[in-house]
Amino acid sequence: MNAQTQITEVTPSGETREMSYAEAIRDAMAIALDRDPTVVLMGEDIGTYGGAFQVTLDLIDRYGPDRVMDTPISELGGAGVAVGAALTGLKPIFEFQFSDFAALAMEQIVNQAAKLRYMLGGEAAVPVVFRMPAGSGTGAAAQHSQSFEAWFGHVPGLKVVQPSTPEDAKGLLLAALADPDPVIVFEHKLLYKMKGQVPTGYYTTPIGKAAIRRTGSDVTIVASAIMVHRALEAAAKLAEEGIEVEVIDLRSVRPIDRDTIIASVKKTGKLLCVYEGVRTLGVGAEISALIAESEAFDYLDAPIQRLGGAEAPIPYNPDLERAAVPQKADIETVARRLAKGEV
Amino acid sequence: MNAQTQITEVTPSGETREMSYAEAIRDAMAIALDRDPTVVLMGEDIGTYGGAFQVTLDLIDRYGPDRVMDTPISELGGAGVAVGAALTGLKPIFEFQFSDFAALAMEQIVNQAAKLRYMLGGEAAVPVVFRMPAGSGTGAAAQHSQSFEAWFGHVPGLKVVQPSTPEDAKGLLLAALADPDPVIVFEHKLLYKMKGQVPTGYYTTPIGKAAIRRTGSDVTIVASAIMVHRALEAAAKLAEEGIEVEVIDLRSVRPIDRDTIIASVKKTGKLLCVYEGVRTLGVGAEISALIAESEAFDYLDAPIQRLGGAEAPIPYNPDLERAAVPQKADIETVARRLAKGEV
Amino acid sequence: MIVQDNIPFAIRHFAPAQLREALRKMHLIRLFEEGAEESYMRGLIHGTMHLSIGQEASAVATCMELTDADKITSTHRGHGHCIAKGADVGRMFAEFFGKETGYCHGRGGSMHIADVKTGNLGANGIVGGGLPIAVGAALTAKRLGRDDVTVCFFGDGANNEGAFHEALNMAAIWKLPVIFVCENNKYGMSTPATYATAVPNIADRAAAYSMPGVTVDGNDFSAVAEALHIAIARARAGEGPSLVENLTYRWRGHSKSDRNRYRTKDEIEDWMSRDPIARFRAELIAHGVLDAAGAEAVEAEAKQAVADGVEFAKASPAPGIADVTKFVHAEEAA
Amino acid sequence: MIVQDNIPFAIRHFAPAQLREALRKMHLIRLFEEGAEESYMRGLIHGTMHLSIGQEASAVATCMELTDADKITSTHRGHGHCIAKGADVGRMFAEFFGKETGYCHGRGGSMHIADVKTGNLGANGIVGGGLPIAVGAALTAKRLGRDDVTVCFFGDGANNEGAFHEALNMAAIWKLPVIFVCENNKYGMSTPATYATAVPNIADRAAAYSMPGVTVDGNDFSAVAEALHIAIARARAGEGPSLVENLTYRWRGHSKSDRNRYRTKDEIEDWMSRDPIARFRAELIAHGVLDAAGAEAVEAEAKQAVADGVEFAKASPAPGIADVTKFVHAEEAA
Ligand SMILES: Cc1ncc(C[n+]2csc(CCOP(=O)(O)OP(=O)(O)O)c2C)c(N)n1
Ligand SMILES: Cc1ncc(C[n+]2csc(CCOP(=O)(O)OP(=O)(O)O)c2C)c(N)n1
Ligand SMILES: [Mg+2]
Ligand SMILES: [Mg+2]
Repeated sequence: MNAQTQITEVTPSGETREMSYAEAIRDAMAIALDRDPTVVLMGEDIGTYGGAFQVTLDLIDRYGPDRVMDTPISELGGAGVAVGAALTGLKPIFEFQFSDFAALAMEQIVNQAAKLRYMLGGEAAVPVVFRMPAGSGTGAAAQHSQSFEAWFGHVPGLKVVQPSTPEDAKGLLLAALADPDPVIVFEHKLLYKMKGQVPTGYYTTPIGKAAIRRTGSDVTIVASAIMVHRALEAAAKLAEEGIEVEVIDLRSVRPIDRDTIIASVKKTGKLLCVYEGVRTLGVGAEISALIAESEAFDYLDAPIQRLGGAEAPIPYNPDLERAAVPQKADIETVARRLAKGEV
Repeated sequence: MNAQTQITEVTPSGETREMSYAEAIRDAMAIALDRDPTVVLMGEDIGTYGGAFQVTLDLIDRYGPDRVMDTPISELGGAGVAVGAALTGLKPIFEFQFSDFAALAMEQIVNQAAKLRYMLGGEAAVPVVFRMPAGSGTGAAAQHSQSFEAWFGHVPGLKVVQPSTPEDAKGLLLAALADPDPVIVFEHKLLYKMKGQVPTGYYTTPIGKAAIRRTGSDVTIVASAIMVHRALEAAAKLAEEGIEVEVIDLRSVRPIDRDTIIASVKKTGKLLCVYEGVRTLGVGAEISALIAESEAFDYLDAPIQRLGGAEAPIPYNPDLERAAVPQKADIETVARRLAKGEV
Repeated sequence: MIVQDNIPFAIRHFAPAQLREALRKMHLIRLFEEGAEESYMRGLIHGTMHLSIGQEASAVATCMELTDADKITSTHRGHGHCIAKGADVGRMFAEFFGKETGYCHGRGGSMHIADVKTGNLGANGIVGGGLPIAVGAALTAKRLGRDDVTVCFFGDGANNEGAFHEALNMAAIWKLPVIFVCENNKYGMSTPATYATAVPNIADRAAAYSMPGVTVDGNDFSAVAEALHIAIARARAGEGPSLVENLTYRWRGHSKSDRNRYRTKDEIEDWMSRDPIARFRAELIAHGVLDAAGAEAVEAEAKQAVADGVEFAKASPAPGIADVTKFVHAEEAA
Repeated sequence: MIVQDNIPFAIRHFAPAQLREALRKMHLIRLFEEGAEESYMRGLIHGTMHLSIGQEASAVATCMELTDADKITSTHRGHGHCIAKGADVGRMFAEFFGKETGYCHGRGGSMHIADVKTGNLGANGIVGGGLPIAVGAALTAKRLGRDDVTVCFFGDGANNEGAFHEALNMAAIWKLPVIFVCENNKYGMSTPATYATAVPNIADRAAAYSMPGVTVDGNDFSAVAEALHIAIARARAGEGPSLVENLTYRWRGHSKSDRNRYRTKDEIEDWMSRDPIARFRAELIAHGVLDAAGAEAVEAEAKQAVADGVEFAKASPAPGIADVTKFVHAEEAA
């Protein structure tokens, strides 16, 4: 392949098309591969197999094995190769087959990618994207179902996003790629099949901005990833009872959109954080803390509530598995009690 | 070596002796090696070298290389060997040379050690202890100065402690070893030389209990590791101004001693969390959140304050390095403003 | 012992009852996995699973000389190892059905199937996860002066994990009683070993750890048993670890979601024609260990065990959701 | 070229000016590190550092044929690599003194010293951390159709990290232009390679990745240069990676806190008698590249550079503490 570093511009068409979350991610990757010859995809079985969740699907047929590279089962090394490539001129998108396996690569992601620019006093950049299929609900048990966004959210030098819709899945991935620094994208496995209208062509969704998915005046729910949908369902149900819930889709764990959350809590006076990761030291802890230290504190009418994952590994048995993470009914119950002043 | 599985009882003498934090840890290990033939120490350069921080010092001379095992520079594998050994009858104490290198071993600690009992439905146990020298202040820059306690605190199946005194360093290590489940012990590098009175003989300090290091009625400070000492210094200073600060030494990140913290905040109405780890999603986020959701919420007279590490890797330059984590003056300032109702 | 060259090692070395039991276990593995497949189709099992159909000789021959005191660490493709090591298929089905009577009380499922009492320290959802754990188990045996050995199963894909390197190196420098058994079924998921691994045979890598490495036909029961016999003797004698590579093939897809775009029909059929069970069975008959009727009876026994196992599992109670945090910590420490 | 057997490769291969420059760099490394040691004693440098005194031939000869377009990844013991690759000692001292004019603007210090413009992607505080990064750099060159190569320095201790295995395997299967240069100084901190590594020579492990591996006298400038010449040619020709092992020795302790309980005085003195700089210098004089006065002049030049460097560093401004979060992200994205 020849050196060719300019970026081909693709004009957004202004049109939308129905796509699944997985398709939207694939669309983003295809656009990226088209417009920028330095973009490469790396990961285990992302070629012929199409990825464990069929996200890359046929990209290898369209772009060939030099742009869509199957890596050996070497997460630390693979991530490190991506870091080294990013440091020297490529823009790799590295797929972990399951985000749980990133536990093998924390060294390269956290000690290297996140810190290189800083340690080198701004003389280096690591524009790499790590894609992480995350979350429970597939019966894959404790080592294939974790939600590690809080770990990465704790690491300066990284950006961490959790798209909850096909549109954001595409726009945030393209934003991640455009970002000069390393970005971690958490994709929720149960969302891959979810459909939605997605703009065609190139666009980016800004990293660090939450989205208000439903407005309401009684309770603020800040939810992330699949919990956004469960929160919206709960909110719809509560609306029938006259309880108006504002649902904020966090979208970005690092940086967190303080302003949007604070403004909402100032309006409602009540906050419920809903997230799938383990409750203790999960994303909801940070959201609660940032409100409790902010000017919104004085507006709080009730204790801040958190619904997070159980203090347990994800179990295999399907009923236990469901019990281990917040479900619509749990959200409904807590939001209702909060609205009614029962907590 | 012969199989010999009974534990020799060592009676606590009721006496104390002045020891440094490092000596206290060494004393705990020597006692453990004496009383239980299944205890082994593992780690890089813990033998002849005596450990990077001279914590194991001469233990190899006293117990030989079968009990004090130098491991190759293989953190993932070494931690995994410790897990496998614990699963089958040994009680390993595995020293990471710097806690930063645990980033290489998250797989074995989090995916294996923390989950094995659960995944196997209670049919297995992993009584391993991981010792982690942590924290900044030694001029060792970004890859040798991190504070990862929030990561491990987020993981069910682990227990995580942070002793701040020689007495606790010994007692918590012995408690960790007596615990049937994996325990992570964060030792702060700047504390190794700190001296204090330490009971001689065998004793354990319960995991999961905070310690009130100073009582006060105006402000509660929950601090961990070295921050306990900085908070105490700040409190002493503020006492001269008539501000009475209660200083709680968190000691255990997982489980967290909710009761002690809640009781204190109910008394003072004001909470400041001080920790060295990165502010966002650090230990203080959890403490803030647990108060904001508890019955102590109604007693809060001011927003909950957090002082944590800067949103940056730890820099090399000494002035920058100091600026990157809370110092006594920072604590003093925030606690004063909190006490005076200025936040 | 007089070596009779035309008689395979296994026939010479093991008593007829042992060989019969080996055949029974091979059938049991095959039938268990077929039963699991069917149960999956019928919605009794959720999640995913990785079938080892076609690899039965590797599992059973490897475990042939192991006692319950000996340990194994297994993989995501671990049903065969589990049965070979002596597990009860009823409790295995119960686990797959998520029941309280399962080996992991319904918490683990296929990917964490274990049977600590028979020395199976567990399947592992992390490729390569069991490698250092096996070394740790061997360290325990050595430190406590026991003579048990640990067999560490892993795949060709796993051999490219850093854990492989670190584990083999430590086992070697400490001369630990562990045998690394690579089940090279030519693919790690969809990725050919010829692409992902820089050496032709995984066993070639043994030299990097100064340990013996041997590649055998993993569908030849006797060849595997003989390689393990040598490696186990070496381990028990305190001479250290070995690497044995069993060349084999999985007939099914990688997991339940495999579209199988990376293997040809021809290749699969070729390997199916080398069925390790049929081959072993014929060998036993040829050497007079069993007659055809005896072999039928063995298979029937296995069939019955599977049928009984499914019934046991179906009839077993599921855990209550209130117990979601049970087993996170030891009861007394909870 | 007519090979004259009695003339060392380096003398045959390089122009006198290049050889003179190599000697200068070797002196510069030695003097720089002695200067750093002194500055440390005088409290101008905090933290710790790892000196490579005694290993200068390995650093300089390895980088002999590299251009600024070629990359290196370095280690915690990286001052020599940095200077060999072309860095300015003034900016290095400034970095060690924590100054804004330092290569890392005072944020990195000794353990992260880097000079991206001369192709040095940085020292690394994580043992083995640079191994996969080097492979990534080589991947970039290959994908972008450039012919630059990457040299990956690592120590004997690092070779037992999983990252070593994963990196070498990927470099091999993708035939990437990377040369793995192991500086085997017999110890990883206090741990002898003979204890920690299951093979006698690190280069023996090259076979596990089907790549050439060679062990050379790392204190023999010419031997190292020749091994690299072959490996670099192979890399530039698209034939893939190589492993070169330079046997050498560090005269100083591992770091500033080493009590040196694991090496004998005899061993250290024996190695000091094999000073790579004196050896190379004598060689240059013997082959008429320089005369004694010329060599003195080279050394004097290096001395002056060090003295000037210290002054530059001392006079440089420190970063302001308000900038503690500067450089976490790109300015425009901050
Ligand atoms: C660390 C890790 N990486 C990736 C995976 C996903 N995965 C599960 S099995 C598998 C292939 C393993 O190949 P191999 O070791 O040859 O075993 P086989 O499946 O062929 O029996 C992969 C990539 C995983 N479970 N763990
Ligand atoms: C992952 C990791 N483990 C351990 C250390 C601590 N450490 C720093 S240098 C070193 C020894 C490295 O030995 P070697 O690779 O031979 O390099 P040398 O110091 O001999 O040049 C160790 C153990 C580290 N920095 N990183
Ligand atoms: Mg395989
Ligand atoms: Mg060394």
